[in-house]
Amino acid sequence: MKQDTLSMKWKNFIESRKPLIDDWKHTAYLWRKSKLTMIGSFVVLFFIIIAIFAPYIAPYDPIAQDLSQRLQPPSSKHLFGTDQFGRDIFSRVIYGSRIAIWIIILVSIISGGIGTLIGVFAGYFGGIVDEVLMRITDMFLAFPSLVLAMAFAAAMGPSLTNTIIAISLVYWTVYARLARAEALRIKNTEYIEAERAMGASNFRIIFLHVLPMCISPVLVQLTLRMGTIILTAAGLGFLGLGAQPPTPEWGAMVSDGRNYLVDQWWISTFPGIAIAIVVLGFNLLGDGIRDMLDPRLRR
Amino acid sequence: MDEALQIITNIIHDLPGGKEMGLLNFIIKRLLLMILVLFGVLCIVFVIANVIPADPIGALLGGNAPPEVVDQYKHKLGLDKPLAQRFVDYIAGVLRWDLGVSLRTNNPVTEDIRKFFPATLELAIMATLISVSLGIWLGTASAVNRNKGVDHFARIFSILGVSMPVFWTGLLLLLIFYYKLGWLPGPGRLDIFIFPPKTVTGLILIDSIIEGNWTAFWNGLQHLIMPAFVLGYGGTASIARITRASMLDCLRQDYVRTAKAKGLNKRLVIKRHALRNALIPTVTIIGLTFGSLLEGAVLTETVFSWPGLGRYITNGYLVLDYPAIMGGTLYIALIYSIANLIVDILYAFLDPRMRV
Amino acid sequence: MEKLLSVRNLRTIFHTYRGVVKALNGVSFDVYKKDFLGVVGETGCGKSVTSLSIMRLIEDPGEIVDGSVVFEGRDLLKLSEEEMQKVRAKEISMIFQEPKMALNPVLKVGYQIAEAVSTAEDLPIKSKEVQEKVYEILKAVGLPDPESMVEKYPHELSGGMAQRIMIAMGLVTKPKLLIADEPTSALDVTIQAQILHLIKELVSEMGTSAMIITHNLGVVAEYCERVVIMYAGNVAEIGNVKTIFKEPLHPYTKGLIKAVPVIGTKGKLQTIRGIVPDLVNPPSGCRFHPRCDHALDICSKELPPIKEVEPGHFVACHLYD
Amino acid sequence: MKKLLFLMVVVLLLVALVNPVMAKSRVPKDTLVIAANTGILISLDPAVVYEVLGAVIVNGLYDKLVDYGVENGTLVPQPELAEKWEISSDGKVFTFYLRKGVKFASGNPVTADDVVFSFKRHAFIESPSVWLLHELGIDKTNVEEKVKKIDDYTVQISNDKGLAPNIFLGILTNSFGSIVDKKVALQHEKNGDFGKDWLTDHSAGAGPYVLASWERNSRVVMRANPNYWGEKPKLKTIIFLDVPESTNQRLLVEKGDADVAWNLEAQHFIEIQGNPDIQAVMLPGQANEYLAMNCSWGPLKDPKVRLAIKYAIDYDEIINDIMQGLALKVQGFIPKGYFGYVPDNPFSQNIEKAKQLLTEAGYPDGFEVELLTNDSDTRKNEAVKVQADLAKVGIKANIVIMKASQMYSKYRKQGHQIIIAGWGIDYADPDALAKPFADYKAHQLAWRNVWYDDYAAELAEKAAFELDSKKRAEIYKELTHYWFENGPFAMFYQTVSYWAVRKEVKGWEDAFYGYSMRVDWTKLYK
Repeated sequence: MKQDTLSMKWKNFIESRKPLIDDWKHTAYLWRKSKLTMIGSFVVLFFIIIAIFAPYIAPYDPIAQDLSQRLQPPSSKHLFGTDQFGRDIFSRVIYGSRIAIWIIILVSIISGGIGTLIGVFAGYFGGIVDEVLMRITDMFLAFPSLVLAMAFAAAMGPSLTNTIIAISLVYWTVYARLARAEALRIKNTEYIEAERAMGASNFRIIFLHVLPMCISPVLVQLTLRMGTIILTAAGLGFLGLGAQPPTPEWGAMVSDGRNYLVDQWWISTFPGIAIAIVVLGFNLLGDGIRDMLDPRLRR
Repeated sequence: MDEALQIITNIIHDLPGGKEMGLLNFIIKRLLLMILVLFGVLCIVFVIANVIPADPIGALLGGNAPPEVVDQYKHKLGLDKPLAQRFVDYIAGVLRWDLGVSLRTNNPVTEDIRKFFPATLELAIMATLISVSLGIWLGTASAVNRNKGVDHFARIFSILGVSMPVFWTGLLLLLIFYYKLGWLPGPGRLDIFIFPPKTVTGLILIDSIIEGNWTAFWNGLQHLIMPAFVLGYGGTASIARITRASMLDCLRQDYVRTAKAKGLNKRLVIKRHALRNALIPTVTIIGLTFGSLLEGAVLTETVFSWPGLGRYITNGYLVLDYPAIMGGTLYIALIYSIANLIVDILYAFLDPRMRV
Repeated sequence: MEKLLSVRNLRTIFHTYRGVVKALNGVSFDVYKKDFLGVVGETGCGKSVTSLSIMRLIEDPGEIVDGSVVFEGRDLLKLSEEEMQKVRAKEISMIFQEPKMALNPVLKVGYQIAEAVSTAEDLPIKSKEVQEKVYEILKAVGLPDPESMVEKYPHELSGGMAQRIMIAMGLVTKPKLLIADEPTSALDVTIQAQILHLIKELVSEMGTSAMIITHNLGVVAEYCERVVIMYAGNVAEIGNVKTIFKEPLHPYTKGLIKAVPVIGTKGKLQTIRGIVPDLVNPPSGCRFHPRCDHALDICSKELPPIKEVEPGHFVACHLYD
Repeated sequence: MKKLLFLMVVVLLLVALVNPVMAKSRVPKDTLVIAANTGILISLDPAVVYEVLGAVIVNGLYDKLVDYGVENGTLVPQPELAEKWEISSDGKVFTFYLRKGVKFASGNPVTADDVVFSFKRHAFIESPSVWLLHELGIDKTNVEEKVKKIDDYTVQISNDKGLAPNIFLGILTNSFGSIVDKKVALQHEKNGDFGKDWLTDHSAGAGPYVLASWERNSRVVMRANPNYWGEKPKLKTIIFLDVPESTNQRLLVEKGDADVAWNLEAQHFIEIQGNPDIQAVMLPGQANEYLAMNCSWGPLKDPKVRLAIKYAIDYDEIINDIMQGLALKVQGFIPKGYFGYVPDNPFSQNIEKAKQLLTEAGYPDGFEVELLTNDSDTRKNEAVKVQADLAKVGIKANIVIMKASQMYSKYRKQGHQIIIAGWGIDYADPDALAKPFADYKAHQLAWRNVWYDDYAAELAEKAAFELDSKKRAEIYKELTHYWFENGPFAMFYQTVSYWAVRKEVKGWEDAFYGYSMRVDWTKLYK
């Protein structure tokens, strides 16, 4: 096998990866088959693209005021009309996507991170550690999350970052439970026993073996809940605890515009629609991923 | 609020000795757990309420009051005692079911809760009825016609429930069905000129039936429709998703094939065989959704001028009325835990395999 | 003997991500009245798919694309769903492999049997006659104390008892044909004999024909009168059990019979070389030709038609053209 | 079936959005329904109530010794339960002669004992409004001897501060000056609380109405008082319906389910004027809206910087675009319609001057500052407007929105940098404005903004004790001009009170002129 030509190596590479590629083909097939998942992924993709290229898409500066253009209905000049400060709602919705992404990414990382860590430790070590950690999770679970988020936001003062922290401190419970279930399942599999037999330290096992296994269920949950994160942020906005003006955060835009609903319906409606579409996208994508990863539904 | 929560409920069942210990021990263990959890919730609430940098008395007295009066008032309410002391007093109070006196309504918080909770309860029950019936109907429809038109419509319709901010849908519905169409009455629990029933349970519908006051019953029911729908619609998505998932699972089971082999028509196969099995995991989610309804009420009550516990707590936030916030939140957590316990027990009854 | 069911050129496919699985490639055979027919073959040869196709219980992603299933003069594949439901309720019953899985876990077994009767005879489940019939059939399948048995849930029964319930459920409507898909594979050996014996006895009493699907040649030899050998979605050979076991014609049947270890003989176990073909792109012509020692070149080109070599003995192999 | 259902819903929605809404009032003729946010109400006990809405209701339930009347547009104290009064030469002792034959709603006669009791309970309850009593030099240690009963129908109140009569009587018109029925209050007294607990949601007064019920977060119901001594009220029942959302208040009034929308957002008030069934009532408000700068913080220490900020703001745009004209352009601290009002408005946006002042002060390219306000829609809009204006002169203002409660507590501890807030007036006298805005010794607004200016404080004090009204007006004029130049305040506007009132309701303007100082419910009819 001295002169392994490139193609040979490439063939072996493909050959050894056969099951994985096969698996990906099956996923692609399932993905195409369920139209809703496709729609969901396109919506989310579209949302991410808008967020990245916001400055180039948005015709106006989202914060610039032009009081002479106050409360204009949707027109060719202002696609989504203008708000009480004459700011272009279309540009604010576009920039709003950046803030929404920022909230989603941060909350997912923080809540996903905390939740998974707690869950894995609880599941892996079991016994007292498990009991204590799980009771703490129950506490936060039993706690009405919006009220808790309100309390944190009120305690730390209303601002976008505080909203993010408040929401993530409320959202991690689900991931903890998931990670714990996964850790429990993996803990007694043979290859973990083997690892331990070879003298690997607990931390090595957890971070190299148990944690990666928890990623997929947690990932599914994250996508499913990304939509609702925006809603909770909107709820906080409505109660006046969310992002500070003039930041174009969708939730605050809907809640600020609600007094204009009767005659200037567009101020509240377009950000509302934006929230609905993005949440719908994440939910459909999340559902799709769950169906694809769920062995029972895979056939 | 979705399948992950179903995993939670299964995890709750794998508590050591779940099945063998028998239903009674199961309940006792869960009660002990609940008390521990509620104690934890109490600590969280106390810490938050007292860590908030603002002082409630200043809020209560308004902007104009000079500082000396503020300090005097604070002393009178014992807010200047050390934190630990106040914590011990509060715990002692909770055990005697005395959650202190609300700074704003200055009657005992427990009495306020007794007055305001029924409104939230009535709203939450109606909302649960809506989200359960809508959720199961949509979930079944989309499972039975997987990847067909109905499946897509049902899933999008139910997910929209969780996608739209509650306060926006609320105002929109009010605008259309009350303001423009005039089909449904406006905000509030009852029209002003309807003679309200004597409060027995505090639930207008039940009190009016007890009293036989049918005008109040119909008016109350009409008033309930929109807020309950707005609140319930949010819960539909999670119930629909769980029903769809467990229904898909059941439809693949052998006993469904046996039912078909017995010559049962499609409707009977679904109703008698698939649905009955699929509903078991859904029941636990209803418990959790009920809990989240209590919380969603905070926004719905503001939009529909509903004198419930949600608004009581939000108003409490406006003036930092600590006793009200702490008491209200603790009570919601209590109801949330009880609802879950009841549902888990129900789970045991529904599924003969669990019955011991 | 008079024909009860004749299956002609039945073709069923399954759409999967790897392509279309051609599960049944034109299956034809007959079931006579009072027959006790065995359908045998390795896993994946399509014997279960055949039974499900006959009952029209094939669902997405499966699809019956061709052929006819004539039962007492009517082609079941052309019936409307309602008519087919009546046939399933009254004429043909089916028993499955995993009895405890095939029973609804949240309903009492009594109710599930009563449901079969009430559907067939349009009587309310709770009515007296239905209750009577249930007790009667429970006694017939040899289950003790029917009054308490009806109250039990599936998870409270043993495998054998559950299968007896399934048999009761199948026969309570006195069907003309009973299809049993691997009825005993999930049971331990001692119970297997009892169950098969019970089926044989009841079926002959009622004059019902039976079609037993199994991969166990011993069961066929012991209980069946006629047998259909299937290989990779085709019928290889049909005939009564004695002639098939004494002098099998189709090379695959020979290989099968030789592979059965006989107690007392020594020596290496016989196997058929090669593996079961992939049905997404099956071998051309006769699907057994890659594994057949006597394969001719025509075998790889044309699918051998099925021929009646001697009365009641059919074979699909170019050796006998 | 499903398609039919879907079609029907779509048709309905189209019909709904198209047809205009015309509705006759569905409220009976003898009843008035007011849609308001009653969430802010804490108590309806005259000795405790401190919010404007509460004071308005208490005004209907209790009569006072003296109340404001309207004489050619200005509010002047007029006799009510006290027929007439005499003031000692040094202005320190007031003797009130009660009207005879007047009865409380309970039927008990109104005597001097009730007056003394009312003042005593207010002094001892020490509620948030007690500081007004302290302004009169009365507190629980000396209330017995300061408020003396001469005979059944004569009461003497002395105040050693010798305040100008207009101030003294003005303070008495506050809710705490309401006369409470002593017998009924003591009947319901619980462990020495002067009946405070019971009176939170019950009434024992001699006013035109009686409090029938108060269901928290639901409704406040007032019934006409059968044995009222004065002009009989024409409306049998007045209901304050709790409707927190401004949109809902508007919908209820336009649909005819309510007669009055109490706290509408400016935008709704503008739009509702298009509805022929509704009359848009506007009256000068008893409060003002200002921007204040903490003189102890960074660049704001320098008066030049403060002046630059005052010139950077576009006051007209705030009044016309944010308040849509629903505000009076008043840049002095004394409101229009008050004694001593100074009509000059020296400030308007002047970017060059502001920049020039900033460069002189050493901040050519501006600085960063925190702009604090609370979360009402109007305040948020004002903060966003000011932020944009300050940006024009290079000052980067970061907006921080807080709950009103948290904002005031930070403001009270001098913890703010720039703040947008408002000041509700306690009695219809310039002193009620001069003290907070100019006299830091009063520990109110001037003190909170660390504007320790002795000259201004001295002027304010002198004016309070000046008995000659011409000289008093002179002092206020001088103080206002000094305040323009040096005060750390930029006065946006004097508020305007506005309500959407259905056409069927008559006499609203007479009843509510001088709103929050005075309300005469008996003027309302349908």
